[in-house]
Amino acid sequence: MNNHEALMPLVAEIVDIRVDTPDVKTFTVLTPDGKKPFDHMPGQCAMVSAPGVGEAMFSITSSPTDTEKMEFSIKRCGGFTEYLHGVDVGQQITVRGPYGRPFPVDTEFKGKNLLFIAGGIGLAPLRSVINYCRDKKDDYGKIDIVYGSRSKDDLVDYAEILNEWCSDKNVNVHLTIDREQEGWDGHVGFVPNYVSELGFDTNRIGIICGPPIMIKFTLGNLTKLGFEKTQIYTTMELRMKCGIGKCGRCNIGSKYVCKDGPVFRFDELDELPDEY
Amino acid sequence: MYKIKISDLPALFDKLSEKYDVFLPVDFDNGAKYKKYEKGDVLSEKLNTVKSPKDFFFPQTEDMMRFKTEGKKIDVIDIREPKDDFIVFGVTECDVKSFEVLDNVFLSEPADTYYAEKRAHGVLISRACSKPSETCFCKTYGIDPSEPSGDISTWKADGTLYLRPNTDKGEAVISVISGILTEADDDEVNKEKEKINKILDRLPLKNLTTEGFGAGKTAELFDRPEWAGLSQSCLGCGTCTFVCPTCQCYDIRDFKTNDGVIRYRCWDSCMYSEFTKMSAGQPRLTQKERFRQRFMHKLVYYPENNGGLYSCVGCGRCLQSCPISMNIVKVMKALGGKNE
Amino acid sequence: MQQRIGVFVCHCGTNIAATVDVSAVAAALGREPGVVFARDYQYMCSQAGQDMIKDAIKEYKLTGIVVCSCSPRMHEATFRKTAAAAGINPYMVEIANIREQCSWIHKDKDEGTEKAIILGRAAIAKVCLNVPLTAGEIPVTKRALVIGGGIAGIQTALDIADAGFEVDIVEKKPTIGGKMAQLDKTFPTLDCAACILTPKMVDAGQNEKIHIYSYSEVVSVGGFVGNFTVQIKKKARYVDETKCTGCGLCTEKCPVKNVPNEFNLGMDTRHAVYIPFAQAVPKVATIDPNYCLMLKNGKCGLCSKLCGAGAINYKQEDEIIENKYGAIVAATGYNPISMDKFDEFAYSQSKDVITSLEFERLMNAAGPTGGVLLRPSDNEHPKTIVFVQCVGSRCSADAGKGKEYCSKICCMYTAKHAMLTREKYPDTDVYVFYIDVRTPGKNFDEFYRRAAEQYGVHYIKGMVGKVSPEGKKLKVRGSDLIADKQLHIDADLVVLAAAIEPDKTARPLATMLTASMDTNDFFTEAHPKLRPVESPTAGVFLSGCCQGPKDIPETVAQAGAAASKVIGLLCHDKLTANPCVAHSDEWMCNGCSSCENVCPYHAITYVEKEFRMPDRTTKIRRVASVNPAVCQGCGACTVACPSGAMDLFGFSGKQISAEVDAICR
Amino acid sequence: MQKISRFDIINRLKDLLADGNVDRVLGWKKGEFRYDVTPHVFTSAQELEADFVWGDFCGANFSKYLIKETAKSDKKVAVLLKPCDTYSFNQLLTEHRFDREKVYAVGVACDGMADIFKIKKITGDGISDIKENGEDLDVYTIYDEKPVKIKKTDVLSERCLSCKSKKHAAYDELLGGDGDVLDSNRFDEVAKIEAMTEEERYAFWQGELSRCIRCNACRDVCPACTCEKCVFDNPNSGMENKSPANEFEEKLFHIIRAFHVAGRCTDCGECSRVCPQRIPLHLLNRKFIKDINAFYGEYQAGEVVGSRAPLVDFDKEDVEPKNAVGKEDK
Amino acid sequence: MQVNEYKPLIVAFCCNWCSYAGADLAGNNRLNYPADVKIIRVPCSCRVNPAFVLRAYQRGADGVLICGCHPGDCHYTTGNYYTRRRMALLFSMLSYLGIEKERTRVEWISAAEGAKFAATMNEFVKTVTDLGKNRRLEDLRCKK
Repeated sequence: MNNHEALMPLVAEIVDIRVDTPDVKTFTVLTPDGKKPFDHMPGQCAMVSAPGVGEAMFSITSSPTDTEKMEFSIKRCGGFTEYLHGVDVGQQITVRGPYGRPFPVDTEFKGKNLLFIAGGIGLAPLRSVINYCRDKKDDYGKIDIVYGSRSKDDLVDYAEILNEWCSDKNVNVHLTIDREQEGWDGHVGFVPNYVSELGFDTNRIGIICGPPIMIKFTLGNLTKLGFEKTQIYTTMELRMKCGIGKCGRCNIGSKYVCKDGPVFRFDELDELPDEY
Repeated sequence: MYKIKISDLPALFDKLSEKYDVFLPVDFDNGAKYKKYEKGDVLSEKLNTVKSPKDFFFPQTEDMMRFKTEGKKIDVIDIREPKDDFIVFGVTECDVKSFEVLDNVFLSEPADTYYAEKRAHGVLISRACSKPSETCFCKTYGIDPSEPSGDISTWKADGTLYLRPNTDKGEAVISVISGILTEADDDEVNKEKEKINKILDRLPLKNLTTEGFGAGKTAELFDRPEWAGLSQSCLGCGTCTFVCPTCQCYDIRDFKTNDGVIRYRCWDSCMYSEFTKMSAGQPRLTQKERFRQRFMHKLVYYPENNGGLYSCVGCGRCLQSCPISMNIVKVMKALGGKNE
Repeated sequence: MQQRIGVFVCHCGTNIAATVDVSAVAAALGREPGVVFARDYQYMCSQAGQDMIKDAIKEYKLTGIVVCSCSPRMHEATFRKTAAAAGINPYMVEIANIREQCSWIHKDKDEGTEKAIILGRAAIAKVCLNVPLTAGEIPVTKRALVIGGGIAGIQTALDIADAGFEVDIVEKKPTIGGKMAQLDKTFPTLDCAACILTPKMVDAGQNEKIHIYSYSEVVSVGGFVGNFTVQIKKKARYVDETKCTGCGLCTEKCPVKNVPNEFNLGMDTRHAVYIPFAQAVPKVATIDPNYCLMLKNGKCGLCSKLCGAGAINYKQEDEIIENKYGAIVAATGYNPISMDKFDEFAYSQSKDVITSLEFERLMNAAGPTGGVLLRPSDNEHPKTIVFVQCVGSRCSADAGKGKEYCSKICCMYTAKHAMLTREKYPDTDVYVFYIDVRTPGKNFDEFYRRAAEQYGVHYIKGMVGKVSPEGKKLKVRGSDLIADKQLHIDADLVVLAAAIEPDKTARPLATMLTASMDTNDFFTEAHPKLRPVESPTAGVFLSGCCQGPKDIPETVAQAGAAASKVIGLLCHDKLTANPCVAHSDEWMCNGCSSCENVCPYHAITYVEKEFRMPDRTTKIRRVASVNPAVCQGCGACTVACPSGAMDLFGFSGKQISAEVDAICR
Repeated sequence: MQKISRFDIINRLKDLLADGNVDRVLGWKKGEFRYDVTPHVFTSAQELEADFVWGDFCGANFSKYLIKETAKSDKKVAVLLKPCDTYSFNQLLTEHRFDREKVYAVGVACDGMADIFKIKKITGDGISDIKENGEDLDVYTIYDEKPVKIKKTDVLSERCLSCKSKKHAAYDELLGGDGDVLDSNRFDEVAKIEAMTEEERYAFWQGELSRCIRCNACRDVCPACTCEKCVFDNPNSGMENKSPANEFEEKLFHIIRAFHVAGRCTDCGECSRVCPQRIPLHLLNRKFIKDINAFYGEYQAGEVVGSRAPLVDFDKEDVEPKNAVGKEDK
Repeated sequence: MQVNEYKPLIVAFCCNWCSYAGADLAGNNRLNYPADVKIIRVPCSCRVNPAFVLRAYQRGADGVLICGCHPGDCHYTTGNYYTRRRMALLFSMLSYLGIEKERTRVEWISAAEGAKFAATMNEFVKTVTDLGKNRRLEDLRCKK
């Protein structure tokens, strides 16, 4: 937590808007004096708000290693996100955070091979970790990224994936799309099946993010490959309001997603009542 | 230990209100309610105020900040004014203990500065419960109403109010009024404690226990069939949560004024169907799940995170207020270990 | 969706700019959230102004526009078309009325400017919440109804029929023809009214496309433009129209002879079975049930025995006919006002004080005197006649009687009457008392001057104060304002130019048509200048004196204009519906029927529908459903609905609330 | 003392269950103390024997539960209805809120319900038992061996003091006989407030409504508040609001709520009964009822199924607002 | 210091067919009335939800007018009859709660009554000015 009131937001300015897919835009934000609003760890979130419009929790998608700026990739799905998708560069918003438990990049992940599995907008929360690990490649083993979307046009961060990730030596990117498409010569098929086809060994940590149904089947397929739930992580984003584990909205069992999450290991999730 | 004649209480309140904002329970036609002391106000004999004193520290509605926008620019304005010291007088022990519950939430890192500031400035003067109600069950949670805590403890006995400071804040208050207090020994107070303890033994809910609840009981309790029957008549209103001294769920909302936007927070209730609703769906679909959440939180989830402390203090307000008379006691009796 | 709003502030020449600092308004509104473009301009409604709007929409990718200008009742449609032409939805347009409701009523420029900004702000707040609306289509019944069979109605019907559409005339009297049939000559040409009217009546009667419901009334009107459902009560005339040949035998032989003849304004009598006049259309007898012996007490039956065609049917009953129409024309005409309140002219005291319309009948060859001018009291030739103009017209509002307006036709017909009298009876002295003589019209003033100068009619500027019958004479006391003296005239006949007023049936009809009326019960136009023959209610048109006093050529012209509007409407197979209609959020509807109860158009029905609930079960729920073609968008249901499930496109709760907020900011 | 005994009711209900006419009964369940009775769905004779109560604290109106209950199964549910409850029952039927065919309505005669708050005002806290003793209530407390004798009429709840009807507006069968529609004095309180000066009225309501904690108990218990989603919970209504942030919002909620139920409120009095702050909310609804009666002729919501509520009706000769306000008595 | 004369804020809901047209006619005839009156166009007076009236007060209005066609002349036949009932009850309730009853009003003004429109506004502004600022139904958060 930065030296700041937990609930008092900072003013930030949208300095760049990148159109990723027809319904995903990536916003770069800085404080009005041109600085990164605050530091964070991969997997942490921030509350982004436009006064009078709404406030919502989003994963910070830029890597902590990027000390210049902060980025959010946001999918348009009504309400506040609708607003954000309509603004121009120069629009100020407010941000507060960082919130939540990050991925254990400096503990459990250290020295391990990493397998990132994402579907659709699910790549956004993982991008921060991926880039963090890429930037500190000496601390980690091999990195595999399985990423799929409905179509080529729905792949988030496509340029970055092609230009940066794919050119990294210790990174293996496996892209797939749901259906055949003109101009696509890569893999076609759903992510969970692709994971099985690729047949990873269990000498790695799995990190999954995507639609619930994708997570469910991927988890199953990883288990079939011999993975334990203790070596698979995910991140959830739901109904958070205060961000600091007090307002009660994101409470599931004895956990608060905003404080105890959003990153959970699957064995931890098993302990929770099925209310998410 | 100090004492003052009950008949001299007005002088005490007058003196205190020179330095502090003093709030005390005063009888109204429709029940006791905390009120800022004004000359002539008389301390209520009622045990429970309808609304608990949590309102002083975690108000039902609290403006947090103001935003001004011009074009694309936003200005965030902290609208909090410096808080003066204030006294909440006559807090029963269950209500005092409710602050332990709230503190665990609001003061744990990162601290809620809105709450923290009020706690820093608020002085709790407790009182022993000489006349508990049939709805009282603080004993269940190990709370002793004859031995109240807070910054200052008070007992009423034989036309006299006995005061004992417990903290520095309490001492500071005593020093303001020391001129009208006299030193006293513990005898009368001990007698009063004994008297209270005898009464406690006659309370109808004296045998209620927390057996079967507490940390680690989620799996055991979550899918119990009794939930359906217990929750079937629940109206889904927020009465129990709003009268509860330990409930702390809140909502953050924006209000567009003629001059910018005010962001405020207000009490919310896990009993409301809207509470967990979001664009992606509603994880607690029926009143059964919402009802269960409230009691599981009080009796299992909260203790799990807070060293076994329950998020209920047995004040009995929900027993008195629930429109359909469903309450935590009925839940504990239906699901608990040794209750009946 | 974040809106991109353009604001266009119109100077309207100096109409707005004189009391509103338009550039300050544009500047202030330009700072409002959502506004990306704001400009002021001389005339927004001009081609150049509209082009400016179109260009801005394209250049700034506007999603909605606000025009601060005259009333939306003037140019909302114009700017909607402009918006549509530039590729945005026409319903993404809002008008801030800064002329009629701001610049024209305020004198202080600061005040006007401030108010204009606030009105603009409200419009911006509203347009930010506008949603694109698509108008639905409604079929058009290709048949028109004309209510009233006077010259206005006849001409309208003939013109509509001429264009090939079916048209029905409903006339409450047994024959069409109206007031014009009662006139003698017409000004300023002095041609015979009957000679020019009756051929049209015959045309109407014989036209295959025209159906005349004579002796009938409209009793209810439902539906809406293109789809009216009208109930017509055909009153029992006790004569089978299809059998009656109009031979007139019954009307001659009927033993009841003393019925006041309304066609001659009661100045002679008719029989209980009658044909109003020789050229009546339809030429069918009618039995007056108030006088017919057979109908009153079952004794007589003579007409039935006489009728070779067997057309008499004493058992006939009123009949309700229901028809569908695409358009309705009101042509309900006028009547002279009652003279009851004008005792000073002794109308009720002397038979020789008559109204101008009665004078028409006295001069008419088919009238009670066979066209010979005779005093009603003693059938003598009047030697001195006094015409009094403006009886009941141009009265002050606090006079407690009469009308404030000018009846428009009196000056001319009085000149006509005076001239004709002097021509036929040069020995008769004719005086005309007038306040002003108003003769704007082709050949009107020439006509009046001929009366005064060539025919020696004495025009006296002044009012008649009192008429008192004394013996066989009528003492007329008046003032001559030019000579500044009191006049006493011993007259034989006094003719009052009674003011004209809308027919009494117009008011209830207006209610049925949901058409609005002014305080004088004249129908109001959709726009007094630009849409003079349309009522504000879509599909209802106005023809003749029901809209305001007018003479025959004006009436015929308006009749043609109304007909052309009707034709224009009926030409369409489908109409574009008003998209500002109610809609119900089925998830929120609880099926209580409140909305259904208040809907004046029966546009809301309840349906049982299957819903997939959040817990994946299905549930049958009873929910309201709005028929957008029938809904007229009043909004009654939106307030009746306690759960807020009903809302109105174009005037949603959020939009109105936003306007309130903006105004109160 | 109620006219009909718990015993008689249970026997009849057991018969109904045994006959298979109904498979469950909506009735009152006993609580920890005498007075904390809970609405409950009983499914067996044993359950009825064990937990069913009938007495002076069975205030809850079950009509609204029928919406949820009838949707659960195709079998009939038996419901116990006091005379005042039957008006709500009819009003809900008028608004098509449940299927009459799925309900077996058992009317029970009612002698008025006691108000525990009034009892406690006399006895203080610490009630251990309350026994019905003829026209009296014997109230035992933990502080005294001997009971405090209270005349039931002294502690009758406010709504029962001005009971509008002992006659059931709807039932399939009656237990304990039927009564009459009463010439009640229920508008006296309203008239008293009307007679105050404007300032007094303002001060009165300001005082009452300032206590509101917006717990929504009044709304959620109200048989007329059956919206799928209340406008105050709906972000799209423009009225959404959760807390009594200030004096305005306190009033807004109660004015709009009263307006939404105007002409539909049967004056069952549940709103005031459940209010934890004991705000006399029924005086708002009753004001509308009184006005409706005065302006548009006597109307009792729920008296007849299918009657048209006054606010979705009109008369061409209706009084003008400016002639109506402040002249309710005329 | 300049003494600010109290200017009330009046919100007038006018039905499109009669009263709004009446207001236009008042403008056409250059009939003055104070700029304190701000008009919101609604299709029919029956579109006016009591919530709009309360909202106006919340936001700082000092008086609210609802103007419609004369009873019997409603463009939608019956809309204003419902308005009449709803507003009679609402106003009665407001008065019952001690809110000055003169602040809120229903007026029937036809399209032809431009003069009546102006006269009504003049008179109403005076009435509200005399009453002073709306204090009993204001939301302090909305104050500047």
